[in-house]
Amino acid sequence: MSQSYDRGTIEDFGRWRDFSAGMWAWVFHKFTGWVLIGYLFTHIAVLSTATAADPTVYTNTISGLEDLLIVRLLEVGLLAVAVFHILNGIRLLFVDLGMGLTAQDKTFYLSLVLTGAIVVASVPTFVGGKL
Amino acid sequence: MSTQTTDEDSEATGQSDSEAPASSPGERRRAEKRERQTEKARQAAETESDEETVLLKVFRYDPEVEGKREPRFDDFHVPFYKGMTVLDALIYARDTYDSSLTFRHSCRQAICGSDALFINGRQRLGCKTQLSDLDEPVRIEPLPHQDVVKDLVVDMEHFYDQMESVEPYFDPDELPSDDMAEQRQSRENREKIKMSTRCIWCGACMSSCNIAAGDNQYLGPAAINKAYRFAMDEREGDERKEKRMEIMEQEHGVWRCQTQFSCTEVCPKDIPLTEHIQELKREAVKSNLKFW
Amino acid sequence: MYEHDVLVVGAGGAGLRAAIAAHEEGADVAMVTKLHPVRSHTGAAEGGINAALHPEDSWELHAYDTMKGSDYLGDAPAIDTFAQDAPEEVIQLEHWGMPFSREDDGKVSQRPFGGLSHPRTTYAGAETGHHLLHTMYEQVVKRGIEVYDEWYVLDLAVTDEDDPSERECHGVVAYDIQTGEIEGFKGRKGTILATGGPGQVFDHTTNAVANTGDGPAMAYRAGVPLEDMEMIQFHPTTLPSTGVLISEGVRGEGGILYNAEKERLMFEHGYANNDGELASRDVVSRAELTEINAGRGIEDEYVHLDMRHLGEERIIDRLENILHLAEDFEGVDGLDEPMPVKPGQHYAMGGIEVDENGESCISGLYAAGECACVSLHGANRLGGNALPELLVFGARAGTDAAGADIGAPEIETGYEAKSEDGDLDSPVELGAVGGTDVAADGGAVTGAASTVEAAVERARERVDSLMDGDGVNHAEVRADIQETMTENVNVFRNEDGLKQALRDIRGAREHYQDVSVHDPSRTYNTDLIQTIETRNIIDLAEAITAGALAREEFRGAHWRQEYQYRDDENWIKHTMLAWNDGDPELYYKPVILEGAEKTYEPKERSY
Amino acid sequence: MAEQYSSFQRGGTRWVLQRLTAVFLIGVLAFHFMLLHFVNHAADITFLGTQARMSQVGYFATMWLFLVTATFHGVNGVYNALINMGLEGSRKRAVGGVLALAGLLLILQGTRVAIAMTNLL
Ligand SMILES: Cc1cc2nc3c(=O)[nH]c(=O)nc-3n(C[C@H](O)[C@H](O)[C@H](O)COP(=O)(O)OP(=O)(O)OC[C@H]3O[C@@H](n4cnc5c(N)ncnc54)[C@H](O)[C@@H]3O)c2cc1C
Ligand code: HEM
Ligand code: SF4
Ligand code: F3S
Ligand code: FES
Repeated sequence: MSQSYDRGTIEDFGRWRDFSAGMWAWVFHKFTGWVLIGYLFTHIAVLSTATAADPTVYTNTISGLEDLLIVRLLEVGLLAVAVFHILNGIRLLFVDLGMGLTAQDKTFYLSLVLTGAIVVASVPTFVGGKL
Repeated sequence: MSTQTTDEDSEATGQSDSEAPASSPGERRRAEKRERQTEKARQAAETESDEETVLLKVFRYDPEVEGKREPRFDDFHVPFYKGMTVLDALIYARDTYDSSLTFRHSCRQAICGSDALFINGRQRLGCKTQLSDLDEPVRIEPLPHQDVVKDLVVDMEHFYDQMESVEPYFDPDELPSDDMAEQRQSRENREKIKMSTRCIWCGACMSSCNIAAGDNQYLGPAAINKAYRFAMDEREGDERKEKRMEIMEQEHGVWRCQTQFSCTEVCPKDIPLTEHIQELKREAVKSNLKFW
Repeated sequence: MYEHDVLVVGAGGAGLRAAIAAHEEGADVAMVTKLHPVRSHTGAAEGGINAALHPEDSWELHAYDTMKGSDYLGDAPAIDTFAQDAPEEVIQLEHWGMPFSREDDGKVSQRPFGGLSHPRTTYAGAETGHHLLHTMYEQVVKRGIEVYDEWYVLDLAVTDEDDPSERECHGVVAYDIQTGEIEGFKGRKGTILATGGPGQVFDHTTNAVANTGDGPAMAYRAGVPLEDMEMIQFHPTTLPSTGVLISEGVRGEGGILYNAEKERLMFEHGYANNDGELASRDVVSRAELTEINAGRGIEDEYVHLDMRHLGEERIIDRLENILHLAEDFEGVDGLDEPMPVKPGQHYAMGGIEVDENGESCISGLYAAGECACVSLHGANRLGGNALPELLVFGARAGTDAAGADIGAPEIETGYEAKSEDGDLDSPVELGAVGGTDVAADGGAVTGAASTVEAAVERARERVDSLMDGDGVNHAEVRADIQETMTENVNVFRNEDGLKQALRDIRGAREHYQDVSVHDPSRTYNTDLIQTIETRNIIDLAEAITAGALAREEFRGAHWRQEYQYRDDENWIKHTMLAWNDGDPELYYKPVILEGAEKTYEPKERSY
Repeated sequence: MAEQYSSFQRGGTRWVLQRLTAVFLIGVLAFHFMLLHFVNHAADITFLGTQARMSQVGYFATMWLFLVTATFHGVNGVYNALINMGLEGSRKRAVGGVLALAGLLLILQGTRVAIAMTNLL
């Protein structure tokens, strides 16, 4: 509420500590969604090299990027973001169908745990291979 | 844990400059009075020093009163007894230490919905919250995301406006022709709307919802639940239901809900708000599919 | 100054019903209420609404039960009107969408209740009052009736003729709690008081903190007599620590009372051999206290109410909120253990004297609901009879105030109705400290607007002087009153105690001369509001105690140690107390036992 | 897409589409990740490989739909998030317009890229 009396630090900070599971899920979903759409734009930009006359530009750009450790790490991050967004997205789809509402907090924690597990399991594939 | 004084230190730091020279006679009087109260409390503390007390940290603000214009927290040490609620503690603090401590309350039994407060980081009814269930110190603030009128009192006008904007009244397509005949309602249908009819307009849900905080026009969980109560009541008939759905489907209606569940979690009447909102979303989609 | 045709002070069940009725007569209605309507204490009612809906039931039976329940202190015209109109009102509520509990065929359910010869209590779970209040507020919203919420009515604007019956009420003065503004409200056609019960006179009560009896106190000081104030109902089943009510519905469904020796006390000690737990409230309350005083109470304080044998399904279906109440306010799980209960102040049968149309002796001043006394409940109210009263007499007051003709009343009001002077053996002077406390304008002004303006002026002065001093905190005074009332004017009363109470009240009244408000703010100053309420509490406490001392018999809720019998010879009459400009006067008026169909014969009230 | 963002809108069309695209995306996104990180290691991507895949009509169609749904889903999601923060009136229309335009451009460019990846031209 914009015209709220400004309760200063009381209102601005400190509230997040009081967030409950559903609110965190919302925050994370939002964050991951934004990262994903941001990535989509970047991704298309990178892939645009394919429109160059010389096909090696595309190949070189991709492998050039993949040669950087930072890019591979970022990709792991992307995976984490995507996996969480997917799992929580599935959770939300169930919520929309009115299923499992009473377990909404548990399914959120489950999404987190699963995301963690999948990401850890994928690290070798993502980071591994010749740089 | 043996004193019952209003904690002078924290009060002094909270309002150090405004406290110093008591300018008007009124203020001097109040300063003296505070002194007397502290003295009284100190004496009480001496005689019953083995008694258990609870520390309350209470949000204070008054737009008119010197020294309270800057929001601050006051400390109150309140003697504890088994079964004491947050409201009991506030009443004790007000009647014993500071009669200007302001909060709404009336029924003391979770039915009037006046005393929804932000207690230890959560919206709760003061009268329905046992002190023994809380960690100390007990931090008591007015409901977040609402204008503070004074101390713990917030402006409920916006909440009432939202409640009333969903046409919250029974309005059947038709009534029995016989004046003395009741409309029939199945037990199942009554059961279906039962939870939704329990709302006491406390505003806890609305205050807990981040979406309502961001979008002032969002109807909010309580108003949507109110609409649900009528839309699902079989006595009203299909025509009315359709009109109700139109209200629900507007831009700032059900679609704004992002299923944060905090409304459901804080509702003192255990109304499954998120469930009701979601059901209305599906209803809306279903009724629109017909035209596709 | 705000102006409307009809002003309704208070937005509980009675106020809302009155506003709707007046609105339906085409009047421009406004409600002025210190709490937002849905916060009114009507919302706390649990058990139900009595109305003879069943084909086998009849309004005559309902009237008969009510008269018997009143211990023959109810007025037949009021009782008959009530029983006749109640079914229609309940159906009306249903048409407004009230979510009543239902039978298999979809009809409204009815359950048995204490003192009723037929199961005629309609209900909505165990939260009937909540639904009634919200259903009616919804209708008020639908009709767009103006509501001034969080406006505290300070005083009535009444002209100042010597004889109260010649006075006229032109409106009220109210204080906007949010801003501190004091304004006049002119009621062109009528002003209806619907301010609810005076429970805060006692400290162990089922009433809300806002139930301070403002309406009766204001009307009293304006010259309307208070009727049967000694008749205070104590509810037998309230939770010991808070006073929160455990509905009679529990006993209606079959809940049983046990003492510490696990005896079913109502039968085993012969308090009510036929009806047992369902005997009327006064009987059960006294039974419990007698057990407790005889040392058969649990922890010397309470008895047990057990509903476990009803089975979880039935309890959850019909009494679910009782489980929550016991859990939240007493920490007891009603499915697992019996609930501790003891008697607590619950309801005031007496109040502002009005006729069946809701009008008092001051023309234009009406009252309805718990603050009024049409004399429907007499010496004892039956469970489930207050909510229909709000509907029936709320509607009648609203309709009449709006100017519609609903017939001339049979009940007389004011001094004209006096049959006998009273003589009170009070140990102290009653009424205002230092002689007179003139309610109105001293006869100086005439005309509606100037009456209201003069009242506003007086209110402003009063508030200023309260805000100005540096005196005692009203909370001390209030606590003193509550203490002595609970100690001396409780279920069991005797002369010494009552006199002591009068002395204590006098002391408190003198003490009150020194109160002042310590919060200097005009914004949401609850300190100020409560200080003013405390004055009302003092006036009512005194009226209750004076009535109790005057009535030398045992009738209904009023038990006197010295007079252990109902004295029909001398006491089938109402105790009336008139403020008399600060020098209260006691007198009596006859009870009307001739009803529309028959004359009621006082019978022994056995259950 | 522009009229989807008109100021008043009844019915939860965008809401349903957000869910439907989500369901679709679960499948394709998983497939996409699998194919390009596990089956074919990301570092080993070459234009020829891409071209081979993209020249299959089914794969091309899937990827193009992936692009469109993901764009709708993402842009609509961002739009929603912004209205949730209480965007109103002309600011809201402006944001809607910019987002719609961005989405459109993304799809256009994406389509150009996709076509360039095939051996059709
Ligand atoms: C716990 C409990 C359970 C009950 N259960 C039943 C039951 O099952 N069946 C039954 O028939 N009866 C029951 N009763 C009795 C019945 O509920 C009450 O008698 C009835 O609700 C009173 O309604 P009312 O409209 O007169 O007053 P209330 O509902 O108390 O309303 C009073 C109104 O007056 C306003 N007001 C007061 N003072 C002022 C002022 N100075 N200025 C402005 N506004 C003012 C308040 O804001 C409020 O809106 C129960 C009572 C209690 C306490
Ligand atoms: C793969 C499966 C995906 C699923 C199941 C999914 C699910 C969802 C759901 C259900 C929402 C709506 C949340 C709400 O309105 O309450 C959402 C929001 C969103 N999604 Fe996805 N999504 C997926 C993929 C993507 C992709 C690929 C992108 C990026 C292009 C994306 C970007 C977004 C954005 C930006 C939001 C809005 C977030 C916000 O509220 O701020 N999503 N997603
Ligand atoms: S829905 Fe629950 S939390 Fe919200 S106002 Fe109603 S009772 Fe309070
Ligand atoms: S907290 Fe808000 S987002 Fe929805 S589920 Fe409740 S209304
Ligand atoms: S005081 Fe009424 S809800 Fe808490």
